[in-house]
Amino acid sequence: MTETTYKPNDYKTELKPVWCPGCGDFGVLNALYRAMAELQLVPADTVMVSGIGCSSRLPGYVETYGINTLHGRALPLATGVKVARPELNVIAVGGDGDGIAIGGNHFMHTARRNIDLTYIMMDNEIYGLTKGQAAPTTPTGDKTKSTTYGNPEHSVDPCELAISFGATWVARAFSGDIKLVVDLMKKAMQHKGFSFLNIISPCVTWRGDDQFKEIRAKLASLPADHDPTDRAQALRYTRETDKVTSGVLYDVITSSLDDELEVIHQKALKVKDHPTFKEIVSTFY
Amino acid sequence: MTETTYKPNDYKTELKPVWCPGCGDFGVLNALYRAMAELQLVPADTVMVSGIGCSSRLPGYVETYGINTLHGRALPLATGVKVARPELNVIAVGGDGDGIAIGGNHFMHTARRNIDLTYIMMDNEIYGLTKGQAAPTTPTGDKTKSTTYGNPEHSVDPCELAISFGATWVARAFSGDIKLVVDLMKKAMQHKGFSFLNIISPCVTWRGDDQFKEIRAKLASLPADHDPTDRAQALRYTRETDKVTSGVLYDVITSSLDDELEVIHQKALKVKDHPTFKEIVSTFY
Amino acid sequence: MTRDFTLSLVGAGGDGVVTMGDMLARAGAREGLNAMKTDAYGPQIRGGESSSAVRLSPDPIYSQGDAVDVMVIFSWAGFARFKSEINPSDDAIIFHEATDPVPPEFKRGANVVIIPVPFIEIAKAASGTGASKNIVALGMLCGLFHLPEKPLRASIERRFKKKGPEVVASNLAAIDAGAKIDLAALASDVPNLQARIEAKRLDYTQGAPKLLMSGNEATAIGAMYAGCKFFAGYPITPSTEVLQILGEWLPRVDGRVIQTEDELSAFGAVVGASFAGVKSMTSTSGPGLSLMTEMLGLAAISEIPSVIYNVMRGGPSTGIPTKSEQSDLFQAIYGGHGDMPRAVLAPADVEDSFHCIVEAFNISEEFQIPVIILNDQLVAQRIETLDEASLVHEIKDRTAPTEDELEDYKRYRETPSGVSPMTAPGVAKGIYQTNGLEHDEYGSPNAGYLMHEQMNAKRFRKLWGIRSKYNFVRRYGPEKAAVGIVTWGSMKGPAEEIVKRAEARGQKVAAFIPQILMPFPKNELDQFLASCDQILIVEQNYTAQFYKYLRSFADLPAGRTHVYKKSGGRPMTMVEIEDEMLKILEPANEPVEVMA
Amino acid sequence: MTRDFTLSLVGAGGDGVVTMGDMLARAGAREGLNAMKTDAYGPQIRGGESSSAVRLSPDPIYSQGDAVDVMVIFSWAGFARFKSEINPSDDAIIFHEATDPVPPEFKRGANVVIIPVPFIEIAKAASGTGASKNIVALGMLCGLFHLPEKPLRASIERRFKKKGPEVVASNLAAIDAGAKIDLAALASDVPNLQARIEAKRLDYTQGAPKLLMSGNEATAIGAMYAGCKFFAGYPITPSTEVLQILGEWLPRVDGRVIQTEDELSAFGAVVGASFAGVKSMTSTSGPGLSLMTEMLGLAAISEIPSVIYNVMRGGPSTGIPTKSEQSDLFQAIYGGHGDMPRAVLAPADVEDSFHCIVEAFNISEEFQIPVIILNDQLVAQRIETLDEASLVHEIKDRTAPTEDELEDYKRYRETPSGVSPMTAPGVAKGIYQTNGLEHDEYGSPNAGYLMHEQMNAKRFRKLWGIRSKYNFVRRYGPEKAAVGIVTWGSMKGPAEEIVKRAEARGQKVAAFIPQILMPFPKNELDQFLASCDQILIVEQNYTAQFYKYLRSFADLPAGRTHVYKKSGGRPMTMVEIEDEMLKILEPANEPVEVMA
Ligand SMILES: Cc1ncc(C[n+]2csc(CCOP(=O)(O)OP(=O)(O)O)c2C)c(N)n1
Ligand SMILES: Cc1ncc(C[n+]2csc(CCOP(=O)(O)OP(=O)(O)O)c2C)c(N)n1
Ligand code: SF4
Ligand code: SF4
Ligand SMILES: [Mg+2]
Ligand SMILES: [Mg+2]
Repeated sequence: MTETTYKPNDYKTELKPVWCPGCGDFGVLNALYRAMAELQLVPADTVMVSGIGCSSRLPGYVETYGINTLHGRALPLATGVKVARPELNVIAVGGDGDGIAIGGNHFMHTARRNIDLTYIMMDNEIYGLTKGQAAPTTPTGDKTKSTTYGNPEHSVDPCELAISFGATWVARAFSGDIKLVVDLMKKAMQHKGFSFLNIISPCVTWRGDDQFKEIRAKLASLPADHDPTDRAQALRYTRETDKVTSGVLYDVITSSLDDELEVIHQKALKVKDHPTFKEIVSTFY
Repeated sequence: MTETTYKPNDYKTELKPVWCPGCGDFGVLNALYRAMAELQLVPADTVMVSGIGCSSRLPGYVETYGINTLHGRALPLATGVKVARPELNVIAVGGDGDGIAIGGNHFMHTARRNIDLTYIMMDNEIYGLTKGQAAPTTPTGDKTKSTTYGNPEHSVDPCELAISFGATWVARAFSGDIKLVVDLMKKAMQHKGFSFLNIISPCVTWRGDDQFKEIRAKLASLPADHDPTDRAQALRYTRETDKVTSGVLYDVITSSLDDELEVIHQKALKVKDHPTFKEIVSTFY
Repeated sequence: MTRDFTLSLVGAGGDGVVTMGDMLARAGAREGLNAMKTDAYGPQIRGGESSSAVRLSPDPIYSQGDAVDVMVIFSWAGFARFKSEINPSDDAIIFHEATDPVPPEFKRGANVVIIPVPFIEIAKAASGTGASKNIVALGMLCGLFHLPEKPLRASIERRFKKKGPEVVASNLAAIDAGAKIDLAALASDVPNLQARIEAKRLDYTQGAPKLLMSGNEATAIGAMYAGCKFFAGYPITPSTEVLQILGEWLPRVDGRVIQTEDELSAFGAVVGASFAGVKSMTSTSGPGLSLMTEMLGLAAISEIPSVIYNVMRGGPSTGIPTKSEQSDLFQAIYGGHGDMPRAVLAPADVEDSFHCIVEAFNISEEFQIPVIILNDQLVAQRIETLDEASLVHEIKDRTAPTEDELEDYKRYRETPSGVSPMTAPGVAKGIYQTNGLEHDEYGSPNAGYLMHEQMNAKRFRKLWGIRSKYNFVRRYGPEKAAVGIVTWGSMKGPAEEIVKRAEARGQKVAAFIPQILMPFPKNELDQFLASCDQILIVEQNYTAQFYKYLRSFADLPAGRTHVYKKSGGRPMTMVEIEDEMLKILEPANEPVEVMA
Repeated sequence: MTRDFTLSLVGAGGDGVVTMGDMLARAGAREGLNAMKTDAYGPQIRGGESSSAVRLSPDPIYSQGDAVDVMVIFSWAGFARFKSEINPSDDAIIFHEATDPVPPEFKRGANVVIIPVPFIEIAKAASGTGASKNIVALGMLCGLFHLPEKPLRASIERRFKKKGPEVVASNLAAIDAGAKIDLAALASDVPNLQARIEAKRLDYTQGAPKLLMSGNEATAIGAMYAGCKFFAGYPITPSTEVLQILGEWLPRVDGRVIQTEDELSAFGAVVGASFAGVKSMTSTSGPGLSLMTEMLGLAAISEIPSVIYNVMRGGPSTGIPTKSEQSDLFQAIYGGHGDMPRAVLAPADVEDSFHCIVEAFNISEEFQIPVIILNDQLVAQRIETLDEASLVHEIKDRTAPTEDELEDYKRYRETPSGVSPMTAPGVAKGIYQTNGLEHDEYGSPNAGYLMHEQMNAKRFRKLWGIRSKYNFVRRYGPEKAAVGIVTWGSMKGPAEEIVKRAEARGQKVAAFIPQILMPFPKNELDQFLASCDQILIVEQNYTAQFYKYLRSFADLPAGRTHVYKKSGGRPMTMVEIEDEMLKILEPANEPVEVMA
């Protein structure tokens, strides 16, 4: 190969994003180009996987292998890719509805298994693509297209869920804060295990233009002495309503399923090292 | 009606449980008969809903209305029953596989919505009915029918999940400890909101006869000063490996979706009180 | 003068063409005209290209129409996106924003007139903002083509009232400015302009106002009419409107609506609520219908009434979410493991959407069976006029068990009809447990093969009862015909029009459109087949699903059966089907082979 | 003496009849006999009734057999549960545990011999525990009926080695004690006992050992043979063995196995792994197949090779999880919204299970299409002998794009075959994004109706290629026949036997059994139809799914086509099908009407 260094623009595809002007997802995309360039991710060795939603269109705009799957099913496919080809970089992306409503179970189990991949959620507190219905992240009481009388449900904090599910690296950021997003994306991808990055990425169309301003006003940083290995401490920054604390909330190392499968592989080889088909069949006599 | 008091045996149906001799689920069933009698639950006003698994057979043995649904789908149906007929007592039951593996998403969202029903999980750390494969609750490293080389996955604590999901009442008990189970079942059913009772209910067939002894040895009670409204304190008793702490871990009151829907109902009536069909149609001119 | 006027509006984001189409169709309906309107969008979530087609006529309207009489183009780039879908008639008149010149690649028909109009400039002058250019265009169109201006003004007043009197005034000024546009000055080079415009003026007299609604709206109000009191759903294009409308309206009539975490739970909650005795439904589209497959089996075996309203979009998988296709038929008829009965209905237009949802509840409640409605996106999301008087339909309810039946209550009792007495919680003597396991008459699990055969027979027997009671079929044309068109759903419109046109030409063409697809009105079909020399089956999907389904039980005449099918993404035009039909009248034509 | 011996063992929990059946079948296979064994269980999870049927013969075995020659009943209560499923022959010999007397309601045939044997007492005396009564019975049976005792002893030694020499010794003592049972003393009232036993002695000479495995086992090893290196699954009866076996074996050949949270993710992971370039599969049963419906569409539109092995149990819904039924055909062929191609295979026996899984990978990889295998529970879970030499099959792999194709790489390039070059991550010039949206040749989303038609055509074109290459069909009987049986899956056994028996009677009966159902080998079928006077379609489900499917594309001869179908739960017997077939030979018989 002649090319050895990648610049942010090298990760751009020819497709023009379908997003509305001003959508928070543009910030996420641009940050991703930069993070990838800073890490010099090899496009051919990287697979992006997404579900369905405005945000899930993102893989189409990134020059890597990509699968735009079904609504809610990014993580099962990402798991398949990573377990089958552990040497690949796997990045899953999608919306809050995709990942927490229909895809909530996969979020839980992929985190629990600590599959070594990065999951970036573009959290706009709404179903964008279907034109503005309540998501599990939509604040209680909010009027949306599907909640004429105000959202009657309790909303969730994606980072709290991620930690409870067993994610080993969890961070929050705001799509308007590109520098931090780039930094966190890099850390997420460098983490060994399941890393979850929740990016508050406003939907200007269904949540209003004020979102950017409002969130920026609430932005807060973690205190210097925050210990990201302390689960209880990390959980303190979830379910905040007055603040949006960004940074690495949680960061620990435990075994990942893809590693454990290699352990199993080695154990299995000890029992029987590469049996021939004849040897396998002979156990049926 | 002539009958005004119900005795435990009145809740028995003619079906003989299909469970293996010694199965922990017998204790759960007997405790349920007693708890129902102590609360004088009216069978006709009670609906039991389950998924598929050994434990999910339970509704068939209880003289109430009952739906044995699909694997993992007890809670959606239970939600439908409760939201459509809020005056009914709704009790969902099932196994750890049913509720946390395939049904994990419904567990999360039903808890989050705080639907006013009781969910009893018979946790045997295994898939009983399908003959002994690993469940999300199976301890890491354990050999099962599906994990020849030991379970490579991190296991979960159902109570921790329930609290994280937003359940407002969470308790743990051991099926061998009938008195406590009866007591907790009563409290669970009396709780207004989503109550989750995790009953360690050993599978003697696929987890071995020693389970009862081992768990009994690990049994512990909550300290007298445990504050069940303190989320962080409640979470402390999850993920224990050396102890099995039983009792009410968590107990708070927040609005339940079924209540909130009544609020919406009232709001809606204020906008337009029982419009006739003609009135509805006339908005399309 | 014409009695049939089709307008197409095309613009980029913010041009407001969809609003324009909407206002015009509504104005038409108020005037007592028949109206039909269909919108289309590019892939952009917002701010992308859009187009709106409006057809107005004092006579019945069968479809959106093949060719367009008049166009307004605010953006040629926008037009480029839709050009394969919009077909200007040979003598169309096209108005375009003057600042966006006609691109060289635009191929105009010889008789097409193109007139640049400075809409933005006029709007700015009249109302202070170029944004009201769409209103200016409306004013112009009304003046030129005798479109209903008065109700348009009224609707502007209503629509902008909330924004204050200045906004109303400026929009009315825009209308006026549009009406005053001096076309002769703008199109001095066009010969006979006045006569050509005259030819396209709509000829009508005012009538009683008509209702105007979409198939999704008709479905939502039909559900309320039928007594639906519980709805659970998950948003999905193109059926989300039902969730939204019922979310707003159902609580006003004591119903409850929940949005669930996914479609599995949506349909699960419906089955639960219905078990509890409440008429319940969900709405979805292909991907959601696929996800409900397993739960459908539970509803079927536990015999719980339940209704799924499914709007068909382009498939498979996520496919083409905003476009119409009739390709969920196989899934609706056959989807699911095991032998599981269900009924399937398919509305043919907006009014049918109302009747089908009521019928779905009737069948479901009377026969304790899941019912799927397959609506075409085309019908579900276009708006159409209808008469309020047509919104009447018999309503059936679940029959409660008799006292006798409650002695030794058997939920799944053998009966000649296959329908057994069904209680709901609260009835002391009617307690039962149901389940997805095969069971005996009491509902207790039973794995015996004889019981299984007996229960299968009981469950499927219900289909015969449904077939004898519900044979909602439309038939058009003469008793005996040279060609009989068999089609379904939105294809009814073009088929009906073809029949009328053939009649006018003296050709004998008939059409058969079933609104119930499962159980199929086979007797009616057999009669129809017998009454036609040649059969043309028309459907909008790639694999000829309808044809194959018909083959599976009907004896389609060998050598005389033809199939015209096509993937979705654009409505099939009346003309292309007519061409196909005409070919059949030529003897040399051979029937098509379709892959197994 | 007989060359065909069928034994049925029935007991309550702990009686060990399944172990007995297993040991006997294995002993037979070691001796070079053909063997087939099927177990059945009551609803209890453990400790309930169970039965095991073993058929042994030096000649080919077609099915488990209709009637039983010899029975051992440890528990009459257990027998009661299975009595409708077990059919003792007219002159059967039934041994039962002496302490459990024959219940009065037991209806014995006039020539049936019933002999009480104190198995428990003998076992206690010989080995110190009544638990070895099953081994005692085995010893007795070997002695009486010339069953393979030597390999049985060897297998006891192997099986109990881990438990220590005493256990081995006591079990061998139980065998000996059984062999020494003095039947004459126990059945002094039975006339001609010796001769009757003699008549049932198995007549065979030792041959080369045979393999013995179930359909699920053959599938698992076939997957490894084909090069499968990734498996994701969720446990479900009756297919869980595949997950378990591959979980043990695949890591030994560098493959990976994961158990997922549900079936949606299982098949999702398969699609992901296959996208990554690895041959991948899942296994499931009806409920899981239903849950995979949506993902199947993604695999189809994104053209990702993927294999689903589905074992059919009684449906719908949870149905009858442990029993066989052929009722997932509709779901496999038609399930899913939108037009989505897939291939469907159906093994007819254990050996076929091996070939079908290899073929499934071949088709899937070569044509980039999802492939579903429908195995009957009956084949999947019974064990059968087979020859190692038969386990050979060509293996195909995905073809990597050429260098040329990597210039301006188009993942979904138009090709005459419909198959486009497919890369996998790691190839720098082959980067692409795939998706479930309709797309252009590069894989970029495209909602145009022309593109949609083009891509549908491309995807479905692959079926013609598959049909021309893969026409795995079995045909038995004469070139021209009076009756032609068309059936599939496990029904092959009875059909083949009926053909043989008809031949012996001088009747011309043929049978046609396709192993590939989609795309259907239509030419072969047409030839078969043309070669038979009457057609009998046989299948095990209530709604005649196979018949309706065949009708949908084939011209079944009107008035000469008959359907014999029945719900599952008990294997259809050869005799009942033969009776049906014989009826057809009587001219008065009318074809059946089947509900649409
Ligand atoms: C099975 C299924 N159900 C529903 C949909 C419709 N749908 C598409 S995207 C979406 C939600 C989008 O919300 P989110 O995931 O938050 O993404 P966003 O658009 O907000 O970025 C829904 C409900 C679908 N495509 N598939
Ligand atoms: C969709 C679906 N997948 C799989 C199964 C098979 N299945 C039945 S029960 C069960 C798990 C049982 O485990 P659990 O829920 O813990 O209940 P237990 O038997 O242990 O009480 C499984 C996998 C099924 N019935 N349906
Ligand atoms: S709808 Fe919202 S989330 Fe979607 S592209 Fe527009 S602004 Fe972004
Ligand atoms: S298998 Fe286990 S869980 Fe199931 S009934 Fe037996 S002991 Fe209980
Ligand atoms: Mg969102
Ligand atoms: Mg369990």
